[in-house]
Amino acid sequence: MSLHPTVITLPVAIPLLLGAVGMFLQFMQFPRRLQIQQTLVGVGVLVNLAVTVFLLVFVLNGEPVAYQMGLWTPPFGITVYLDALSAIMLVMVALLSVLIFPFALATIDSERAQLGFFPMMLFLLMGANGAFLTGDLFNLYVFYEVMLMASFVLLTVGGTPSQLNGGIRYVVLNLVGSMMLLLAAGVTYGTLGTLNMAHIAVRMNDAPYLVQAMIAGLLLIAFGAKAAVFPVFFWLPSSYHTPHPAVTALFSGVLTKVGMYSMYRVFPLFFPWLLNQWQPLLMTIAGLTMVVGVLGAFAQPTIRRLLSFHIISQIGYMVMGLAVAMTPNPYGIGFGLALAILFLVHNQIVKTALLLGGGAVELEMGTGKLNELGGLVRLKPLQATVFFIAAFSLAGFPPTSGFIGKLGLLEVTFSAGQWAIAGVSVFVSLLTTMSMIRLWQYIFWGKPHRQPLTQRRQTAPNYAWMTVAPVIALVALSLTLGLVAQPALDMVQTAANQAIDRAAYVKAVGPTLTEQDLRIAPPEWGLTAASQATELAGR
Amino acid sequence: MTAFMLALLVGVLFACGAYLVLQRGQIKLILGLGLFTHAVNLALFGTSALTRGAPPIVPEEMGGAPQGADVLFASYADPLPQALILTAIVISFGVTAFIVALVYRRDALTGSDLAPGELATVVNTSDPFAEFTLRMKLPDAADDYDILQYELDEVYDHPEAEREVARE
Amino acid sequence: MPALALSLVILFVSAPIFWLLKPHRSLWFAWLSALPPAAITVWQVLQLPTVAQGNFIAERYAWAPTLGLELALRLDGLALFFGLIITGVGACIAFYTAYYFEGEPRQGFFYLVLYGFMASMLGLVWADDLLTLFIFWEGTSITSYLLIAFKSDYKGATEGARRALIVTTAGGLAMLAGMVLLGLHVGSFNISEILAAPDIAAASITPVALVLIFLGAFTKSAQFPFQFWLPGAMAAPTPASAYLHSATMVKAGVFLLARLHPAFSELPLWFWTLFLVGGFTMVLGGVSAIRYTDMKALLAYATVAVLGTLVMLLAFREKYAYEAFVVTVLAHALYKAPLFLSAGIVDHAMGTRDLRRLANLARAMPLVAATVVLAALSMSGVIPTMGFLAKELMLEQGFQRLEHGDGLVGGLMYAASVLAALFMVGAIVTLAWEAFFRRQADEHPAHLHHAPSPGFVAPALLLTLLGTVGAFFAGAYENLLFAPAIAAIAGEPTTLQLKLWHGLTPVFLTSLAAIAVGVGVFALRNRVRRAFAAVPEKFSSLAVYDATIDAIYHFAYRLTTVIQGSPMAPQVSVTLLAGVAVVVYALFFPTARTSVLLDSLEIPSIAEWLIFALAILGALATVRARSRLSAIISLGVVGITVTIFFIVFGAPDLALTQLLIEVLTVILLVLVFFRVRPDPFIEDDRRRAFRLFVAIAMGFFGFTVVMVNHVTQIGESISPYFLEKSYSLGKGTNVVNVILVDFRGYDTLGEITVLGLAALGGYALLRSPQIHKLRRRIVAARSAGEDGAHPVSPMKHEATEVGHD
Amino acid sequence: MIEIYLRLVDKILTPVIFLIAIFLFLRGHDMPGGGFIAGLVAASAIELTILARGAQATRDRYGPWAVPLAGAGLTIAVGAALLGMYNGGFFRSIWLEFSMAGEKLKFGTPQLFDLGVMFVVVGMAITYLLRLGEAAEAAVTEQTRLERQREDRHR
Repeated sequence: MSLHPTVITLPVAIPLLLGAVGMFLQFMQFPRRLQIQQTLVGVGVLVNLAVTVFLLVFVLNGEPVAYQMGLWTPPFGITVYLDALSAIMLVMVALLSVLIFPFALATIDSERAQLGFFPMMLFLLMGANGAFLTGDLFNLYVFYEVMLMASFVLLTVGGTPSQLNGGIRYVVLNLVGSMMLLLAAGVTYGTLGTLNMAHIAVRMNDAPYLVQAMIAGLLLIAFGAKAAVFPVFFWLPSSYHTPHPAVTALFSGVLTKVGMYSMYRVFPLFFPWLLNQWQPLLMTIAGLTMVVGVLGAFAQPTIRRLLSFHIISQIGYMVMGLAVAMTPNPYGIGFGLALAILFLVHNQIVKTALLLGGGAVELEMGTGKLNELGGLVRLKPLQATVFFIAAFSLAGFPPTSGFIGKLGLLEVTFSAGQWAIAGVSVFVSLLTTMSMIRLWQYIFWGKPHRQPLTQRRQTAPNYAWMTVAPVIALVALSLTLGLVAQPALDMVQTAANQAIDRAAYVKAVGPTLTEQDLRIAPPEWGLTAASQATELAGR
Repeated sequence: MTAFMLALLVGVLFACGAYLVLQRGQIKLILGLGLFTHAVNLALFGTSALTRGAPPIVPEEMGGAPQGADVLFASYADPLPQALILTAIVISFGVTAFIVALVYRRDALTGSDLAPGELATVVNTSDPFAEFTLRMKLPDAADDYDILQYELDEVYDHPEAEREVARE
Repeated sequence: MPALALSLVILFVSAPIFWLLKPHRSLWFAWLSALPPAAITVWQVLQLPTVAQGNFIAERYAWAPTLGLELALRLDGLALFFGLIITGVGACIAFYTAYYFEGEPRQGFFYLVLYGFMASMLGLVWADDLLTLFIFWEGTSITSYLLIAFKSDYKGATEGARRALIVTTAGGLAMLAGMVLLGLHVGSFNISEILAAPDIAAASITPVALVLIFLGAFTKSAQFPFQFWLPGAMAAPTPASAYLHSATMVKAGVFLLARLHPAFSELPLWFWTLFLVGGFTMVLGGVSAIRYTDMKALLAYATVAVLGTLVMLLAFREKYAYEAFVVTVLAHALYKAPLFLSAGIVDHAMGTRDLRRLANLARAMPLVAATVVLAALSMSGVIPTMGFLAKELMLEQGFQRLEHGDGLVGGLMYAASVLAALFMVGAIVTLAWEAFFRRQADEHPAHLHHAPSPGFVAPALLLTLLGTVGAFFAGAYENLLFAPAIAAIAGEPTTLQLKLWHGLTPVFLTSLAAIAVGVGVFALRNRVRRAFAAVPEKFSSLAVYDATIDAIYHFAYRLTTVIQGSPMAPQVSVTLLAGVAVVVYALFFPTARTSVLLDSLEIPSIAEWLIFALAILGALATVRARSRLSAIISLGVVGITVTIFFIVFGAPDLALTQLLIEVLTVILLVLVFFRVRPDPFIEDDRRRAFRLFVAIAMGFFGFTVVMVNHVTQIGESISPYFLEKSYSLGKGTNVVNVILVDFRGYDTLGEITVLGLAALGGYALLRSPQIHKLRRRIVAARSAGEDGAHPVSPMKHEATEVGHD
Repeated sequence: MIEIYLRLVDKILTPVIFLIAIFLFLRGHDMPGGGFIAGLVAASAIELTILARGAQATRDRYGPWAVPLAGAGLTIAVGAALLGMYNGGFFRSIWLEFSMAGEKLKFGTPQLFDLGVMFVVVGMAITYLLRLGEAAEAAVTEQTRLERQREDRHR
């Protein structure tokens, strides 16, 4: 089976084109523009899902695909690169957008809808997809900015004071993070003379440690700020609880995960040896992120504030997986990364389910304050059931995806000899359980304190189904991932192997690159993942 | 030497930007971010050798000249950082404009007929520009979700308000 | 035929089916509900002869082989023994439930969770894989959580459920870690393989793993100091208490220890931990049972005592201990479940189960009274019940130790057993007497709502009869039922011969004496109760647990306030300082060329010096400016100098763009800033030093980044390509523009998307009529809040209400 | 008085600036200029009108076609990139060259793309300038309303 490589640009092109049309309509004051926009977005997310699923299937069966924008010769033009890792991310984000769309359709108030909420969803999607696909460092910065700008607008649309306050923090802290990314790209160009990731990977071998450390450190800050790791996560809890619940759900599934994806992409590719060398640092970051996040959740009085802190806590697990990615262990090199990816996918599913479920509660009850809620299990048995499963999936109970992720990470960190972080992760898992129980009991058990808002206008005729069905689907997915774990594990293992296989990346991006083009003979070429392991052990 | 001066300039811009950003106040924040932008752009400009004059406009007859690309590179300014900076400048402009709008709206909503002390109860998520004390109470009150959200719905779900929005 | 998996599937599937059938409609569902567990019981009974010959049934299903995760089931003697109790008692409980929840609409839900629990429990004891065991283990935790909080709007129930889940999950997670350690060491999670692994007991990892696994077992089996969750769990409906919290789930920990017994019991760590913890728990539970007037609480503490006994017995590697263990497990299931069920019947009929309000029930419900008396006899260890057999064997174990010169262990064990036993006798006699036989209640006597029907009592009576009369026929099944189980615990085949009557041995006499003294305790019960009431609350492990949880919440609140409650400035400076830290770190690794700071580029001209100076002055002026206008103008000056800089160094496109954008930015700022509140001017700002520090650090950061760029060049730039191919391939002579729209047009596409989004965002934010309308709303909301319509709750209140878990 | 001068300047200068913008755009591929710069120049022309006539009047004059330019430009730019698919892939340029009266003329998708860029820049800048200008005007109205209220209360 062959495929014209330009197809891999479609996940960017489709949302962008439809979004641009939606934006045009937005400014045109076209009658019935809202309906047209909604149709556009509906079509957009569905087509995007179809395309990304197709791409994932294709990539899993074959080699990574690279496309050169404008067909320029590799290190000069912008490369777009698709492998299993990026395809998994694409599919996940596409899936989440498909599921959040009906929720948004049902719950979004007319004000926000009128102000261009729906096209903005497509732009967020486009920004994330672009970041997943790009093979160029500066281009990564550009797509980060696209994603951020879309999220700025989504965050502030509606413009209540709390949104604005959270929005300012969000904007400023993220801008500073982006600045670091831009500087990293600048330093890379200034010292290595190139921006193409494959090319950087080749040249990074010969860079002095000074340059490597600087680029790696700046990238770590930039991606860390996006992924909300300790100590640069402040923007997340300040802002995630302020916008419309659909927006929060969308953010949790997309934004921080792009930051994590970038780490998974860039670190094994540019400086795999640093993953070992900086392991204590990464472990410390991971542990503190977990602990501080979950303790933050303990102190929160409302549903979405609490869940926001859990996002941070779970990011810690993903960093933990990355930190052991290059540590030799019985499961094979890169297994930590595979599990980190699995955990990421699990987290996207479950966290979105929780935020949608909790968001629906907030919308229906008119408050997210835990001590004003209660007794909903009688009122909303179905919502309660799915929320329960999602909550315990987040806490890592079998047989959900959370258990597989937790168990796998535990096994791989133990087998890599990282006892301390494994212990912390187990402890945090307990704290997560406590926190989830607290959330669950405050919302669904006890005596009801107030009645649902009856006068609230429900914008869609089948409001109930449109809010619950996405959560059901996500929970079913989490259970499926847990019960049918092996295919998922195989998939993430493929993804991780491709992500750490630098030679394959370079080969896929630049089959026509001659050594003269690359200027420096790449010593890494021809190395397989296994032989990298022995080499790394030596470093 | 010029590079040294450039580095010094970038350093000063960063320092001033940081000083402004860390000050309490929304206007200083924007000005500080503006200085950051200049600093980053100049830093990007410093990634290539500084060439006086000689803008990268290569006449037709020079393109693909036999003397080779390296000679061209020596005689013209490096075009790639320029393109990158141009992109960065425009992105920064978009972001700055957005922040300006954000600050404006925030100020208009919570502005002049409320004293700053009263603000705390209305705008009850912690104010990003609050006093620089580390021991602030976390959420002075819980979310204003139920107060403001439904106020908002009430305002905007009103048919006449909708018409108003649509008319704009 | 995959019989084991099929059995589990039957239970799992019948759960939702039963729920959908709405079983509260008719009592006939009692029979139907007992059917699945009864069928599995029968099947298991049929397997007894096969298993007794040392055969076993094993099934393995791959799940996630990469992680070593599989569903491995194995029916050996121990699994069968426990399995029979689970399904046998389960069938009785299912039958009983239909009567207990007669007409209750949520009966179906109860069955749903009950079957789910039953399947998990069965899977747990059948598991032949540590991870499989853990999965079912967590299954029992979750289902028990739901069962305890069945009355979810009753605070006691939800609190008890939460406590139970937190404690068992904490232990479970520790256990998981221990299991993973063990499994990684052996290279397999399969229990048979781990037990068969050579030198596993001597491995360096074993002590750590064992302690972690102990934590799991002890929390689940309510051993000291984790016993406090069990009485709280009595908020569950009685069928659940009887089933989970006496007959089955709490024995999961004991079961796990029995499972691992063959491999690890030779370790001193094993012996002493189990002996001491089990022994202490036994005494603690036994002694404190009598203090409670709630029938279920009393029984719960008696259960704690038995669980302690079982753990203590597992410390030994001797025959009597094994025998005592298996007999105690069975006997306990057969007398404690009926006692609970009877308590439930009393509760159901009288509306209370508080002993102080009950009296003389034997007349109203003779069948229940008979059940209780029989069960109490077994529990007290009166000959000829199974309880007697159990106690006899245990004392025999202690006596053997004494005889063989191990005075410390034997004596301790003997004394502890006797102490626990006599108090338990006192407690159970109290329960039977006060509720059923005395004439007068202490206070507010309860009245009979309606007498229990025979069907309601039947399951309890059946179990009791098995536990009393069954002892006579022990010879008929001891080698079918007990011996294979003992073989699994001991790790070697065995036969046994149980005798009800040993003659007047010292052990028998001790046992008699204990009963006699126990009756004495019963006589003094009120004094004992008063003595207990004098013990301060804060010594209980429950108080310790609550204090721990409170401390965690308090710490979390403090930490979060410091970390997240701060304004934006320190948060920004964290990111900035992180960048500085990176640069500083990198500078610790100088390269050969780093020392060449001032390279050969020619000296700047006067004009360039001026540009630099002007830019620096402009930047400083922006910081120092007193008025907003001058600040904006200063920023503009910086922009203009940057523009000139671009012109000088050959970037006309940049210069033009920069200039125009500078103009537009200034216009935007001017348009906005004169209607925005001015920034407060703080005269005495104590954070100034910190700001200055961050600023200087950032200056260093910027300087270094540029210098590093300048002095380190690894590879040649890709730029010449653009200069060369701009015209021939890009059809344009302005290389920058060609790069923007062609070579790197994709970047530009992203960039204009950002601009478009900014337009949309500005459009959304800046609709003035809405702003003013909303503002009026906010002011109104605020004044309403002052009137108390929207009370803005202070955080102090939040902390006590929400944070206090 | 100042306003009259401004209007005069606006009347004369605005068309000139627009012409300059078009000129800058057209030569952008070969000489300094191009979509960004042309867009920004055009935006400053409109800003001049705002200064001279007020935001509301400017919206009446340019609004209906200037504001949607952001969306339209983005659509054009994506379209231009997508056209490349015809020639082998996303963003692949297509050039049409022919000579007319001795001059070599060339049209290509990069130029179309550049046009999109220009439109987006104009649309974005105009949105902000008009919005903020209007907001300023509305704030003045609101201020007078409040003052009138206060005066009423005093009486």
